[in-house]
Amino acid sequence: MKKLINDPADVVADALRGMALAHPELRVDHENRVVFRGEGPRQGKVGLVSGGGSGHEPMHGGFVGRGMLDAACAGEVFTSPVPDQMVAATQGVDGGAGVLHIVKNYTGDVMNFEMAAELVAAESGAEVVTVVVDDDVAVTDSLYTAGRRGVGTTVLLEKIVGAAAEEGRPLAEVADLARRVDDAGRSMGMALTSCTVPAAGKPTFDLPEDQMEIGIGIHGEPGRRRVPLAPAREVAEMLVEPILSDLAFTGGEGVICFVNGLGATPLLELYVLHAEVAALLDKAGVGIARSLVGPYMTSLDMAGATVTLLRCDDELLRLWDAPVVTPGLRWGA
Amino acid sequence: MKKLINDPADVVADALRGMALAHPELRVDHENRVVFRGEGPRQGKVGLVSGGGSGHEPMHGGFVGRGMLDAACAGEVFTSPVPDQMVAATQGVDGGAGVLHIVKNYTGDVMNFEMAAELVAAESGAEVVTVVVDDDVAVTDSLYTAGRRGVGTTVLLEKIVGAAAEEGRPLAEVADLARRVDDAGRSMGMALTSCTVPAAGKPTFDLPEDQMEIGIGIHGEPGRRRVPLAPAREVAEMLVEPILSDLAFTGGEGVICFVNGLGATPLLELYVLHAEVAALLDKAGVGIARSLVGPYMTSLDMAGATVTLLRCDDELLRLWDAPVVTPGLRWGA
Amino acid sequence: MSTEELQAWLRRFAELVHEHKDELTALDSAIGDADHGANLDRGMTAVLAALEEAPPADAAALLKKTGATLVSKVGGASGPLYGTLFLRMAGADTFPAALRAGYEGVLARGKAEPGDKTMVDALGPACDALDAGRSVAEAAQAAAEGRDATVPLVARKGRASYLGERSAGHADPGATSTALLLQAAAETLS
Amino acid sequence: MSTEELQAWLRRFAELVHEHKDELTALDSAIGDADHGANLDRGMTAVLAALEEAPPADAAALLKKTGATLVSKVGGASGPLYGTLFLRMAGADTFPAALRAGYEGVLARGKAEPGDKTMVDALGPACDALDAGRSVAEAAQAAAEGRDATVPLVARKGRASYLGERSAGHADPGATSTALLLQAAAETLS
Ligand SMILES: Nc1ncnc2c1ncn2[C@@H]1O[C@H](COP(=O)(O)OP(=O)(O)O)[C@@H](O)[C@H]1O
Ligand SMILES: Nc1ncnc2c1ncn2[C@@H]1O[C@H](COP(=O)(O)OP(=O)(O)O)[C@@H](O)[C@H]1O
Ligand SMILES: [Mg+2]
Ligand SMILES: [Mg+2]
Ligand SMILES: [Mg+2]
Ligand SMILES: [Mg+2]
Repeated sequence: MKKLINDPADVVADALRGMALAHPELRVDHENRVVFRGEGPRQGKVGLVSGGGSGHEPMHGGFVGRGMLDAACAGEVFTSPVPDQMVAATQGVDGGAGVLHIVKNYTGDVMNFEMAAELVAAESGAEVVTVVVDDDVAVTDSLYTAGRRGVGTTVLLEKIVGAAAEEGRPLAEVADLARRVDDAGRSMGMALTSCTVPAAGKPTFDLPEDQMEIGIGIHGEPGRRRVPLAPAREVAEMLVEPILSDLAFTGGEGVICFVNGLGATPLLELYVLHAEVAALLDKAGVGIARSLVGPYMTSLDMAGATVTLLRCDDELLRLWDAPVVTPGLRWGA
Repeated sequence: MKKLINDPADVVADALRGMALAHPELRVDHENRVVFRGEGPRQGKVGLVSGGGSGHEPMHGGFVGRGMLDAACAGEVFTSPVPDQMVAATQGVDGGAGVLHIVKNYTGDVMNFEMAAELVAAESGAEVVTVVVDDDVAVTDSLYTAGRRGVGTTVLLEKIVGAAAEEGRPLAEVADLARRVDDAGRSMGMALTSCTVPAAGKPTFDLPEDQMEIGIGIHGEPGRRRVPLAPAREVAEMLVEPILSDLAFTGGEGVICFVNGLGATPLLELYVLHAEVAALLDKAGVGIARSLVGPYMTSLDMAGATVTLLRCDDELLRLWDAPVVTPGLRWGA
Repeated sequence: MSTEELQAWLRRFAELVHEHKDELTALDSAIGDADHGANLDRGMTAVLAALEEAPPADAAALLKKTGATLVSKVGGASGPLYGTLFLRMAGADTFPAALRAGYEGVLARGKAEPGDKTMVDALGPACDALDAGRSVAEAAQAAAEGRDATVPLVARKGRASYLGERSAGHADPGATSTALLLQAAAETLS
Repeated sequence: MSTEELQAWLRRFAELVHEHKDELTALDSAIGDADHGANLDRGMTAVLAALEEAPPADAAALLKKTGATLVSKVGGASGPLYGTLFLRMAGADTFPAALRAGYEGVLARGKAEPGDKTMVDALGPACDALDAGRSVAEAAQAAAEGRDATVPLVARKGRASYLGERSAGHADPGATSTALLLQAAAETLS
């Protein structure tokens, strides 16, 4: 295993130390592994808490800051954080207006956040509302299964909902907005290589030199199917087509088109893919209102990419454009 | 070769299309492969032009914008751009106050920028001053050789000098400042894997599973030595020690500590490395005034990292903190 | 269920998890995210340390401590599920009753049904065996059979469900660790 | 130096570069950045296209066009160096004088000295052979020997210089392509 780490057991703690050093504007609670805004909770503002397994950096810790999250819990690599962390985060961001938990739809994340919310309620703590993100069209949605995974829409949702919370909107409204964003976002991903979980020490799956996986998740879960390598143009089709056939994206104010790198894919290639995605959207009559291209939600050292489309109206775009000051996303301030 | 590209011959053109789509605030001259600020030259402002081979994204095109470069020329992958591109860039940014060429010290880059400057002079074009960045301590510096490579200091220099140009300072002063930054910066890099040049189709060098290269460049040039894999703590030592022994970094206002990913190294690992670098600097009595951690100067899909230290005074820090609005670096505005 | 017996059980379970850590992770690599072995190993190591540090007064306290520690240290799906299992066991007097209560906790927390290709498929048969008056060894046997029966299933819960048809052909990691839990019980509980 | 002869030379050089593209890139992989083959191939393809499009009136125009096209299309170190070589050849009347002028242009542009492990080490010996009145075939032989002589050298110029001692043991890519340039000359110029 080739990684710039020390003991695999220490990778999350070590990375959080590095992150704290790189971003003195944040406050890192190393014991609970929670990244907080440096300035603490603002009275009357809804607190936004997210988190999940580590290995997806900059998500979520890198999205803590003005206009986005108030706190992020870092679990072990690819393992949901534990309820204690979420309780500490919730208490630490409570400004009296309640706290929104933004949870990616994975059994572990959902159950741990659920237990955390129960614990907070048992202590008569902050009012907590939970929103679950489930946007991955690679997964068949059904009442009888765990449902769709939460992937790229999470990043867009945290930004947009973060802007709404910053405006001082009440918890119910912020939560409604979050659900609206989740409803309007769809994603699909692919991998050229597997990732290697540090504690496992070897690639999660073997992928021959001439093959790629379509429909992968962001935890090294293998995809829905394995196909021969193809040019970016065809890869774009394999990602965009299932998204477009899952939701109507035409009309409105266009989409936010998010082409995301999975950790080992250079920006050069993401731009190539973005050009192909844009060409397909153009052909389908879907306008791109905003683009986001880069490694914002990674899967350790996986080479590959995900595409997320979020159908926007004026309000979503205005909130997207609002100032954000985090290590991972920053503009307008 | 596993890459999200179409025909290897088209990779630069395709990526520039994607970049233009992702960043409508920039103006991309696709014929000359030059990325310009959207708003055009400002009268009385020194124009800043850089460029180099592609494959280092976001460098340099991603550093075009307010507070940084005015234009960047994109060469073929790992191949210096040609003089025509540099002439087009120079003419396109000329606001009457002269143009600074920021050139990384590679034979090809130096000669092509030299020919461009000769061409501009022959046409009585803008006054051009050239500054060459040579900061890689892996390379022995000598009058009889090509000298040191230009690596990580380039990013810091473009930011700092960009801020000075934005203030309206005259060309000679801006050029002096650039030389001062180059003198105060030192870098060292390492690779866990080789990169694969698209047109070559296979890794530039073979690196066994249990080995790494120390002292690599950013074009897949093999390093100075090959050593067994080691924990991040020891890797940090191998990078920091040669930097500290090349220049005195103590005193002053501390350093900008830049831990850079080479394209296939996830942010998680860069934070781990940053923590180790910071610990070594602390032990050596070198204060970190600012940190920059991320993939800002890549080498296609190479896994590995470079460390750059820039000795700062008040002025350099003030210019570093000044607003910058580019795809790759953005703050304060 | 004496405190000593339960402690022996947990110690043996921790041992088995540690021995089978790589195997559990390999199973989770095939249809999940390659961390089930690391997760449970981290959790049971923490449990042993916690029990060592402050030996609980009685069986209920011991089970509660175990459950709470797993919830606090494991995360992922297995943290809440194994945690709930032990927390709910604390209320009962006999092992069969305790395991049944734990099982119901797992069902309530995870909302999986038998046949969804989860730990439920090993735990359920073990509870049924005990309730039918069979020995712990027979319950362990039932859990092992339940684990084996997950192999052909298409997962409907947990990460493996994302694979759809491709999840068939592999044993479920959680069912496999649950079989170890029952094996440890067979070796230590009377 | 008739226009036809020179055109044949350039066509043959382009052919040889195309045939040896992967070999040149492999050499550049060992001690450089794996693009020398791609660079020259792109450049010579552009040269042939440019000459096709607007056939130059005379030898000087042809050499100038070739040099200017290489400068505009190649980039890297070889663009300015090969470009300058052809641009400077344009002033001379005979092939030996032209190659010498080109060689001096390369020295002025690149500031390399013989023994630095660059194309200079193949070009210099070829010029010397021609100036000594030897045939173009003998000059090509001298260039090939100069290329071979770069193998043990430690590079002092170009990217290979970054490798220090590790650059020894490999032929220089630019010296190798220059040997092809002279081979093409031997096959096409009288
Ligand atoms: N809803 C559920 N109900 C019961 N067990 C489940 C459920 N979801 C997952 N599991 C069990 O959890 C196991 C995976 O645990 P683990 O790998 O530690 O967590 P994660 O899936 O979060 O990485 C699965 O093999 C399965 O047995
Ligand atoms: N200063 C120099 N003078 C003469 N030739 C040089 C010089 N630097 C490099 N070269 C030649 O250029 C060749 C490399 O060309 P190429 O790979 O196309 O460019 P780059 O090094 O920019 O990638 C080297 O093998 C060497 O022969
Ligand atoms: Mg997990
Ligand atoms: Mg090159
Ligand atoms: Mg798992
Ligand atoms: Mg080269």
